[in-house]
Parts: sequence; C-alpha cells; structure tokens
Amino acid sequence: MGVKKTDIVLLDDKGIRCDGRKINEPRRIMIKAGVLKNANGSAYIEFGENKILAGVFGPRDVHPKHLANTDRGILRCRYHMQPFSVGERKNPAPSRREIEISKVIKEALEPAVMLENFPRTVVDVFIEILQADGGSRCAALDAAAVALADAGIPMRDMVSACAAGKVADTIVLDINNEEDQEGQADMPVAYMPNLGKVTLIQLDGVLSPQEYEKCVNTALEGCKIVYEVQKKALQEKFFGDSQ
Amino acid sequence: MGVKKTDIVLLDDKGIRCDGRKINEPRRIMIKAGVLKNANGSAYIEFGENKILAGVFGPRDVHPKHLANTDRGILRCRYHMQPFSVGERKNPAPSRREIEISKVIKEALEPAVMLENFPRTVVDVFIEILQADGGSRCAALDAAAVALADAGIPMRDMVSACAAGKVADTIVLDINNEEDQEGQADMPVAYMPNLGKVTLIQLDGVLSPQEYEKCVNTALEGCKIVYEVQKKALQEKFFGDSQ
Amino acid sequence: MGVKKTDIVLLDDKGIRCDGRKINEPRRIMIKAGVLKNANGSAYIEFGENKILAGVFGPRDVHPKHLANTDRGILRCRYHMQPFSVGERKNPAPSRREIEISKVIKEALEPAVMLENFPRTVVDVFIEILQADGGSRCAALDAAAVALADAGIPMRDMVSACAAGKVADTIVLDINNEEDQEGQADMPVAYMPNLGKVTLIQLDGVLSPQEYEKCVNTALEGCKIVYEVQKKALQEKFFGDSQ
Amino acid sequence: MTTTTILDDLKKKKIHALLKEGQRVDGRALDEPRQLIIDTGVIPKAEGSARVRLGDTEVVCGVKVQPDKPFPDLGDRGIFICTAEILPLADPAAEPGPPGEEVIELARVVDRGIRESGMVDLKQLVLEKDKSVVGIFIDNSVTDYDGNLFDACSYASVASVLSCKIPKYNYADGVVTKVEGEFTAPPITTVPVSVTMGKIGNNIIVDPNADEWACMDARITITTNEAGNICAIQKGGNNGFTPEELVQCGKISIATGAKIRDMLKKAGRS
Amino acid sequence: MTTTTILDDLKKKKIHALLKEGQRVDGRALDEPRQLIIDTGVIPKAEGSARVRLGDTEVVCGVKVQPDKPFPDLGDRGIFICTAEILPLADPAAEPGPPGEEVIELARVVDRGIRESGMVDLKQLVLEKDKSVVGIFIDNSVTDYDGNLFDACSYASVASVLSCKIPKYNYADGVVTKVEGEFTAPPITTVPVSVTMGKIGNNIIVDPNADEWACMDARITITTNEAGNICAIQKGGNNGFTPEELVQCGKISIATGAKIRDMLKKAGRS
Amino acid sequence: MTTTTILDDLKKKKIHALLKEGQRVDGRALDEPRQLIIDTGVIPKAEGSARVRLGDTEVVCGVKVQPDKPFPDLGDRGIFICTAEILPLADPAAEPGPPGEEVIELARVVDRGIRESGMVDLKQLVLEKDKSVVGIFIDNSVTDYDGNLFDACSYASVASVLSCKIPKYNYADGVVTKVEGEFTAPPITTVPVSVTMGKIGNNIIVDPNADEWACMDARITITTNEAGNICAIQKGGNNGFTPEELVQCGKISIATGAKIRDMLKKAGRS
Repeated sequence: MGVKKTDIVLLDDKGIRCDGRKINEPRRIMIKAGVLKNANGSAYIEFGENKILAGVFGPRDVHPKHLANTDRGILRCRYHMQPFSVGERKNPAPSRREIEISKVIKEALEPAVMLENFPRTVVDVFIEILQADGGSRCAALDAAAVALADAGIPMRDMVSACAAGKVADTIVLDINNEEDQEGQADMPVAYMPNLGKVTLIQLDGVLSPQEYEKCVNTALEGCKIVYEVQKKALQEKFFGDSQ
Repeated sequence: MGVKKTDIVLLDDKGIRCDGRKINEPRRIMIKAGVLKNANGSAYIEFGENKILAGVFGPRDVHPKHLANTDRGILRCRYHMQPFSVGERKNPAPSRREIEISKVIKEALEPAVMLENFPRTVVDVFIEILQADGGSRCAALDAAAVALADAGIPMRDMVSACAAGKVADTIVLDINNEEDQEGQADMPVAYMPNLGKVTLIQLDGVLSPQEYEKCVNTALEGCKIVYEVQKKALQEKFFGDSQ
Repeated sequence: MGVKKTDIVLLDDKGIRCDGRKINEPRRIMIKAGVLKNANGSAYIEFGENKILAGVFGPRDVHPKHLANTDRGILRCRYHMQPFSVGERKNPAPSRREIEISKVIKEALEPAVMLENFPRTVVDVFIEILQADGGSRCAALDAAAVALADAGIPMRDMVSACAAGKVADTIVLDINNEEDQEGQADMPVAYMPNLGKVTLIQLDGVLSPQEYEKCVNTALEGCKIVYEVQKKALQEKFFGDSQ
Repeated sequence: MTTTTILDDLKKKKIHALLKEGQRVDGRALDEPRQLIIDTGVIPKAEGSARVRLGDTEVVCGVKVQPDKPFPDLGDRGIFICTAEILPLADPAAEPGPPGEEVIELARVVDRGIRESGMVDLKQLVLEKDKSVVGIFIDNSVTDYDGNLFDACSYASVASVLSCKIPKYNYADGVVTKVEGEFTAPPITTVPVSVTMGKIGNNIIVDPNADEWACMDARITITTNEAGNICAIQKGGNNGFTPEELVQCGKISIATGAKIRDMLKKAGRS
Repeated sequence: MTTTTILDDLKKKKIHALLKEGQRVDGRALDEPRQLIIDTGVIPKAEGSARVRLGDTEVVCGVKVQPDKPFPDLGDRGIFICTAEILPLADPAAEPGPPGEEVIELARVVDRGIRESGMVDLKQLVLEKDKSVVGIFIDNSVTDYDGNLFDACSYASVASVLSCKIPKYNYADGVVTKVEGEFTAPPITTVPVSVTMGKIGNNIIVDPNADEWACMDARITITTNEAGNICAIQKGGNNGFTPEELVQCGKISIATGAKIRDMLKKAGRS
Repeated sequence: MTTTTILDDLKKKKIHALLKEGQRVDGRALDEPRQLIIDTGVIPKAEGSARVRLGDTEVVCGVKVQPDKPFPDLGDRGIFICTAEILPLADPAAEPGPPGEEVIELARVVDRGIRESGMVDLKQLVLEKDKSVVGIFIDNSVTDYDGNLFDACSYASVASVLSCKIPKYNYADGVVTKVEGEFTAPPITTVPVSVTMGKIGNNIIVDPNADEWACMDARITITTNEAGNICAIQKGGNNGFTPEELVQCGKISIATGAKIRDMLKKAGRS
C-alpha cells in the first residue's frame, strides 16, 4: 500500500472521495449475463473501470481422469489478465499473483456450488480481465457467480463480492485504483447473502480491531448492493426484464 | 524483406543474378538417400549452401496413446535448426518460426502419404538443418519426401519444393540468402508433380496479380527440376545407378 | 580448478593444510540418523561446513506407472541445494550440475540396494544441501546411505564416500572449499567397504598415473573412516548407544 | 482428434451435399464472408483496441504502445509485434497453457500479413537511432470460436492499429520521457486485408465457419494491400490446390478484400 | 485427492466427536498453539537463519543479503522477497517440481504478512537512489510436514530476519563494494505474528495439526503487529465464516500473537 | 525401460558367452576401439566443424566463435561451452524435448574432459579484461546412435576446435568490431582424448557399441592429455569397479588415447 507520492486528495472535508463518490457509495456496476455463444454460461461485468468476462463450462468429464473425484464434482478456476488490461503490457503467462487469486476465487465460489450433485465431473470457470482497475478480484467473482448461474449449475446461494478499505483514516466502501495505491488498507470480501457466510476475505494494510470490524461490515453492505445487480442481470437474461 | 542496405547488384543488365545464375536457374542440388543407419528412411540434401538431414521412423505405435487415430495414421514433423547452422549461434530450443515451419511442412507432405493404410500408427519425420541458406524449408521438404520414400512409406506422389520470388522487379527462380534479404518477395512452393497439386505455398513480399501468377508458374518449373533430382537419388539408393 | 588468486598457503612446510589438518586427516564428520518424522528413513550430516539432510521414501508405488519395472525396483535420487546454502543466493530450480550429481549419486547407491527384492516399486532418496562446502556430493552420499539403512531398505553393503585430491603437488585426503578452488585436482570416491567396490569416482584436475593410483588409495582410506561414523550413527539410532 | 461423432458426420455430409448445389449451410454465397461488426475503443486504457465479431467468432484486441530498445541490426525502425491467443472460454476444446502449433501459426500469419504489407511505417517510430524506438504490441484474444480466426484476428488488429493513438516521447541523455496528453496518429501507409478461403471438394468458399472449417480439405489466406496487390499468403490443411485454383483465390481475395477494407477504414476513424 | 482411506475417515470422526466436547485430538485447548522451538543461526554462511519446529512441522529458513537493482518506480526502497517450498523429504505426498497453487499461496501469504506490517524499513536499505539497493531474500524450506505451514514459515522468516546481520556496502561510480567484517542490524520497526485458525463445524481452533488441517472446513490467517493492530488476512478453504466468527478470529489472533511475539523476539536476540 | 525383448536377452547371453572366451560380438580385441573416421570443415559457415563416425555412431559438431561478456569473477578468460544433444533421427528411442539426465551427463562430461585438460588457453581470448572476451561455443549433435557417445562427442569437439579459426576482433569504447577476413588459430596447449570403457562381468572393454552398452554393468570415461596424465574421470552405471580395475583402466586410457590423439591432430590440420 501507499507506494507512490502524489498530491491527490483522497477524501475532502465534505466526505467526498477523489472520484466524487461518498464514503459508502460503490462505483458504477453493470452486469450482463449470457454474452458468449460457446460457453455453457457467461457474464460480462463493468465495475468502475474494470471490464471482465467470465465463462463457465461443465459439469463435464475431467481430463486427466485421475483428477476426478468419485464422490463429488470439482471446481476449477482461472483468473487471467489480458496483456493490454494494465498500464504496461503484461506478459500473458499466468503470474504467481494470478495463480493465487484463481485459488481464492475458487474457494470463494465453492461453498455456493452444489458439487455433490456432479460426482466425477468438473466445472471450469474462466475469468478474463480485459481492463483492470482496483477491486478486480471482487468484480471477477461477481461475474463468475453470475456465469455459474447462467450455466444452470445448481447453487446454494449467490456469491457477491465487494471491497472496503481505509483511506485518509476513514473506512470507505469499494476502493478504486488510486485509493488502492495511496490508501491505508484494502479488504476484498465475498459473501453468500442468504446463507450469511463470508467465503473470501483478505487484507493488505493496517487496521485497529475496531476498524477491522467496521471494515468487514462496510464490505458486507457493498456485497448486498452487488447482489441486487447480479439478480437483475439474471432476470434480464432469463425473463427479458428491462431495467 | 529488404532490411539491410548494401551495394549488392541483385540482377545485372545481362540478366545475371548476384551468384552468377540466370533468372530461371536453380542453385546446385544434391540429394543422397539412405544415409543413416538407425532411421527407417533418411536423406541428405545440399541445396545451394543448405545442408539438411532428414530421418523417418514409422509407421510405429503412438505415444501417448490418446493421440492415435483409429481410422488413419498420423504424420508428425519436426523442422529443427542446429545451433551452428546460422551466422550467430542459435538457441537449440525450437523457436516459434521452427514450430510454424514444422506445421506447414507436415501439411505439405500429408497429401502424398497414404496414411489411411496405417490406422493407429504414427510416421515421424525429423529434419535437421545443419547449415541454413535461403530456401531452407523447400530443401527440407525435398529431403523429407525422399526420406519417406526411402523408408518404404506408400506415397501417392513425390512432393517437390522450390521457391520463386521477385528481385529487382523481376520474377526469378530459387531465391538465395542475399536475394531473400534484399529482394522484394519470396514464395516457397511445394508440388505433387503427377497429381498436379500445390501442397505448400507461402508469400512474404508484394506482388501484383500478374506477378503472382508468373511467380507460381516459375516455382512449379523449379519443383519439376527438383523432382528429377529426387528420383535420381532414390534410383541410386535402390538400383545403384550412378549419374 | 584454480580460478581465483589468493595468498593462501595450501600446505606449509610442516605438512599442515590451510585449515590446520594433516595430509591424511578428514574434516569433522557428524551423522545423526532418523531426524525426520515423515520420511521412512532420514539422516543429517555435518561434514566440515557441509550441512545436509537426506530423506528416503519407499519402497512405494511408482507414479507414473509406466516407469515401473516388472522385475526389480527402481531407485530415484534428487540432490538439491537450498537457495541460502551458498555464497550468492542460488536459484531453487535444479541446475544441470545438480541433475548430473543426482545421477552419479543414484548410480553410486544402486549397487548396494537390493532392488531385486522390490519389483514394481520405487525407492526415493531426497538430499537437501542446507549449507555447502567442498565435497558436498560425498557428504550427501554418506547421509543418503545412512538414510536408506534407517528406512530399513535391505542393503548388500554400506556406501561410504570421501574425496582425495592434489594440493601443492601433494595428494591429500578430503578437499575443503579453499583447496577445491585453489588446488590441482579433486577426486570424489564412493566405496562399498565390505564388497570392495568403488561405485563413484570422478576427477577434475590433472594427475600423473602414479598420483592417480595414490589418490584412489587415499580416498579409500577416507571412505573407511566415514564408514565407522556411519555405523556409529545407526547404532545410536537403533540401540541408543551414546558416543 | 480421434473420435468423429455421428452428428459431425451428418453435418459433414450435409455441407458436401449442399455445396454440390452451390449452396452453404448458412445460406451464404460461396464468396460471401459473414457479417462483420467492428467496435473500436472498447479498452480505453489501451492505446488502441477493437472488438470484432465475424459471424459468431469474436476477438478482442488491444494495442499497447511503449518505448523499447530496437532489435539489433534494426536500429532504424520501431517494433511491431502482433500475437494471438484462444481464450479457454472461447471454445470447450481450448485449454489454458502454452500455445500449440495451431495458435503459433495463427499469430505468425496475422503478424506477417500486416508486417509484409508495410501498413505501419516503422521508420517513423524511432526516438534515437539504435538506442530507443516506439514499440507497438498488438494482442488478440479470441473470446468466442466459430471458425476462421485468421481473418477475425487480422481485422481486429488492423482496426485497433487504425484507431490507435501514439503518445509523444522525448529522448534525451539515454532517458525516455512521455509527454502527457500529446498523441499522434500512427504512420499508416496502407490497409491490409486478409481473406481466408477453404477448399471443400472442388469448391472454394470464403470465410468458413466452424462447421465448414472442420471438414475442409485445405485452406489459403491471402492478404492484399490498398493497391490491390498481394502481400502475404499462407496455405494450410491436409490437401492441395491446383495452380488454377491458386489464381482464382488471388482474384477472390482482391475483390472481397476491397469491400472489407472500406469497413475497416470506417471503423478505424470512428 | 479422490480416495479417502478408512483410517482418514475414522480420524475425522474422532476429531469431530472430540470437538463437540470442546477437546482436540492432541489434548490442546481450542486456542492453544503447539509447542514452538526456534533455533537461530543454524546456517552460518547465510546472513540470517532459523530452524523452527511447530509441533512436528519443521522449517529451515535462510536469509541472503545482496546488493541489487531496485524495482522500477521503487527506487527509494530496498528489496524484500520471501519464498516458501515444501521439500520432497517433508511429506510422502510432496513431489519435486514447480510449485503448485498451494505452495504459491503459502509463499505469498507469508511474504505479504511481513511486508504489510512494515517490519523492515526498506527505505533504510538504499545504497544509491534508483541505482542500487540492498536486497533481503528469505527462503523457507519445509523439512517435516504436520500442518499449518503458514505460521511455521512466518515464524521462521521473522526469526531469521531478526537475527540477520546486514553487511556494509559502499556505492561509488556505479560499483558496489562490500566492506568486509562490518555489519549492522536490520532496520526493524515491528514484529509481525501470523496466527492461523481452522474452522471445523462451528469450532475455531488455533494452529491446526495435519489431521485437523485435512478435515477443516475453512481457515483464516490473521497477522498482527506489535501495536495489536491487524495488518494482513487470508481466508482459505472450501467453506465460509460468519461475520461474528471473523471478529472472534481477530481477537484470538491478537491475544495468541502477543505470546508468540515474545518468543520470536527472544530467539532473534540469541 | 521395463520390457526386455527375447532378442535383447539372446544378444546379452551371446555377449557374455563370447567374453568368457575373450571375444567381442564384432570381433574386436577387448582394448580395441572401433574404426574412427573424422571429417573436418563440414559446416563451412561455422568457425570450426567436424563429422565423426565411431563405428556406426555418428556426430556432427559445429563451433561458433562470438564476442561475449565474461562470467563474473572470470573476467580474465574467454568463454568455453560444450553441449551435446541426441537428435531424434539418431535413434528410435530418442524423443524431441528438453534433455534428460543422460544427455545432461553426456554434455557435462564431454565439456569437463576438454576444459580440465586446459586444451584451449582461455586467457588468450580476452578482448578487454572484465568487459569483453571471445566465446567458443561447441555444439555436438548425435545423428546416428551405436553406443559410446562420450568418446564420439569428445573426438568431434576436439577435432572441431583444432580445425577452428578465430576471427580477429577489436575492442574500443565498449564496442567490439570484427575484422573481416582476419583469423588466427585457437590457442591450443594440449590435445585431450577421452577413452570410455565398459565392465561386463569381470571384463573391461574399450569403446562399447550399442549392444555392449545395453548390457554392461558399469562404465568409466578417462580423459588423458598429451603428457600422458589423467585429467578427468567419470564413472557411471549401476555397479562398481575394484581399485585394481581402476588402475588398469587408467593404463588402457593412456595407451589407447595416444593412438587416437594422432588421428585427431591429423584431422585437425587437414
């Protein structure tokens, strides 16, 4: 956190953040389900400046076969950044960061997917970051969960993710790129809104015990906002509801 | 094409090229069949300054087995340059260029090989560039086709390859290294001389529609010259004919 | 050999070496058997400044299965250096040097292991160099042989290894790091003391035929000293003998 | 590779039967490409970008422009590198991992078609001869597969480059600095267009879709420039073309390419 | 991954049955970590080192200190890189080769916990701004596996860094020279402590051993600094925590961390 | 590795039976190497080259000479690197791909034998101390396999180096320029010769062919220099040698090496 030095004002005296948002206000979120022809399920999300595509295949046969599980299906997940998604061209080979994020996203989705219904099969979730902004792992999770539902995979609950963080000594919702660079803490959280369980939580940065508790609760409020957008995207896909 | 600047005269006013050849004259071509003890079939070619060894194994079992094809054999091909084959030492790991050339050579040989006779097996063609000059993919193909015949693999036709190109605004046969560097276009062509089919054609450089047609026909004349050298090499191997 | 120039006196006029040892005196050797909980057998050795851990698993199933041998077991060996084991941090990926040493250690142990008793299985020997000094491959072998015995693998004989070399025109036992850098020859030797067979010998550096013979015999004397330390380590493990 | 399903067999027979009557499965004329939709500027953080949909094949392409060291012996020109990747969500058969020979060929053919046309005048991208040049890195990511990736990636690349903005850089004393907010258009000399044709039996068809791609005998990609000349060719597939067919393909490529060039130029301006 | 042996099943049932009574298989209290033994200086040739035994999990850690070029845009601070590897002799299931996602996560979480705490003041490790800095490379090698590698590697890293000596370097005219025999202590600002908790059913247990690790539903690693603040979190595993459990885990981490911090500081001094 | 065919078994029995009578399958004496044919200059574009045929084992070797940066701490000597590769056309069992441990050992033993002999005086290959040196890169490619690649590659390397021409380079202001058309001979101090012996039962045989290689118990490669001293040894194989056999092998190596050295020197001059 906080590597570069700039003159940016992260939070002004009226409680307005550097991009004009209020403390508890998320960035613009737009989700569209069913955007790909070949994938069994798919979703496209724009979350702030994040532009992310998620596609799901399965349940299908596992290759190589020895990875298959006789009593439940397995979930695989790949979070991958396009070379043009960030400021300086990124090598397309998966970095250690992308491998770790793939793993935490998989473990955040897994509690919601009824894998016990699909022994010996795999569900593959492929996430492609077309343009990256702060909070890309939460946005990726949000798209992936919608793509799973779009693929008709039975789920116990939706998974909705949003970060909170600490900026100018204040706990705020949904950290953007500048706040991530200049701020004091970033805490991505994923939540199953009906089951009431947090399936992803990470923290970079320093929080007092009181701030920690407030930060978790702030993030959960964000997850609930995201949940509404996810539901709307699925309704539009399956029932043609317009806004 | 045409990267370096030199004072070389590619074509003089008498129609003589930088290495003394006429417009329709190929470089010296020498092919010897059956030069290796372990390979099932082999050939060595010198084509201008190219020195190339081709070896064939098969039809034999496929490893790994899931690559095997139940209704026809498969053909695999590797075009590989020795570290000492070019001006600056080449890394021995296959480059993307070598992988692409391996693929186009395989697809140029495949129409001639009666793979339907060998279901579940593989024929492996290994090509090693000992010394590289302009036109190495054509020379490699010429050696590989002779090695296939030397291995006794049933073939519908020979495959004979030769490039044509554009140099000093003139269509010429069999581009050498200097002409490749300084010239205007290079078009390698492979041909099945009895079946009348072109099985490889590539072009780098700019040609008008009329030049394009002339360039194809020029290359085909070269392929026919190569075909005679290929036949002679096989005759010498199997019937001991001298020149 | 002999790359750096220093003012070090490798052998003084009283026959004392740079670390105070006599010509036929090995460095301090300490071996402890059974130091790991998970490995089937293990040993830790300190040999001069070398600190090395060896662990053995097996006989166990072979993966992938096609590597298994129907009439005898196979032995696999990995010699691996920790990044912090040498002066400049070492890349943890195995170097070509480590792969070669792994192979010669495997071939030095194999004559002693009764692999014919374990068809279709594998015995894995993993050697980790925690701190490296001259003669690390001999010390690694000494620990690996004790770890094999500790694992209860039936053996025809112990394998005991020690280097000899040439320093200041003199054949000396057990080359240390400075002597390896500045000296004239280094000859690691492994020996089955009861069967009387040399199972590893390498030489870097120049020896006359007479020096060669003397160097072999000097190294064998070292192997016999090591053998006693190996036996003591196993006795302490299994019979609780103290020194 | 091994197993041909009954459905695949039926499709193949249908395609052959229709072609005998001069028809294609999706009703197109033999020399008619699929609908082409081009959106530029879809990745605002990249210096150039486009999403191309050719029938149901979709590609997202982004251009990064960065100062770089020139290649040895090529100190008087900028760097131009074009790649292609099939994303695993594009096709159930695609798998993550290093590219196979198919994808390597795809990337090299797309790169070569644009490079050999001289589309971008690389000599205008030199900051300091032999020391520092501008690099143009064009990455194509296939997001939906329905055959003929060659043309889809080529169009996405060309549209991205046409719509691309080149930042201004200053070079002084070995240090390159970017001048914020100043951009120029790339130095374009021509607009290359690739046209890929498949051969099924004795028929030449333009822009094969996935079902046609799976059963064609051979293919050829011919790239033409604005002057109506041919600047790159790549033949593929397990059969051959007669010399007459090669000439025919050249003519189709020039005619079809001209129409697509207009669309690319229009998209690049928008 | 597929096969669960009968023995594994029995162990799992036993663990669950005991936890219902508030007990653990090895007799520990739910919030009690295993015995921790720390030896520093075990690799004299490294600038810092430690062997840590946490129950039957053992880690050897070595620190190499070397001058290096700074990362671009980070020219005003030294380099700090922490890795972790499970040696194949540590576990019959471990295999030589490139690290899998488990080991990559392990290394990144250990690194991040220490980095985000600001333990080492990297700004004091600059030899010449933008040109040359001191790099601290911390490599953890697991030699015996009995669960909870996160904490074992974290403690080994922290103890190694605390006991580490930084050579003195001079920078002049682009050349770095080491001053033989002169060392300083690393610039330490705080001592971070990670505490990993597992969730089995509705129980939160501290420092799970291998049997507990194999049957827990989810886990969380919380790192705290000397001021009692939280500086890094990583959740893992295939289930979730309630918000209340997250708050509870934060409190456990602060309390348990304080005791372990004392042991680390003592070991670092010795 | 697993399956031994009946034919292999019969061959093995035949080899053992003949050796009991002091005979070899191909009629050679126990200490007699196969026919050695050396052609130099076979790759005119390389600075040195040779094709060596040792019985039916064939190797093509090429030497590239290029200016390079010296290794750190070795700024006062040129670079000398010798590699070996078994081409897939050399042997039905060979496969393309990264080298296995057998090939890595082969390359390292060939390299070490020549390096430890001090054949090339690397101190004469310095263009500017610590800045620029001449690199000699020797690549061996096995084109036909019939056992004993150690000696075939070693002879090909030595003949290539002996026949090699070193271009003249000028170093000024950090730039190396090649002087066209000016060459010198490499600075040769001695001609090392490796002799590889196999042990089958209690017999020591020189230069084992492929059938003998497949059934030998152990092998040893001993390299000697022109003064008749031993400069490198590598033992291999799954059995051992008695100390007496080691001494015997040393003597065989010196005697056999002397004859082969004459052939190498003659080939290097031609």
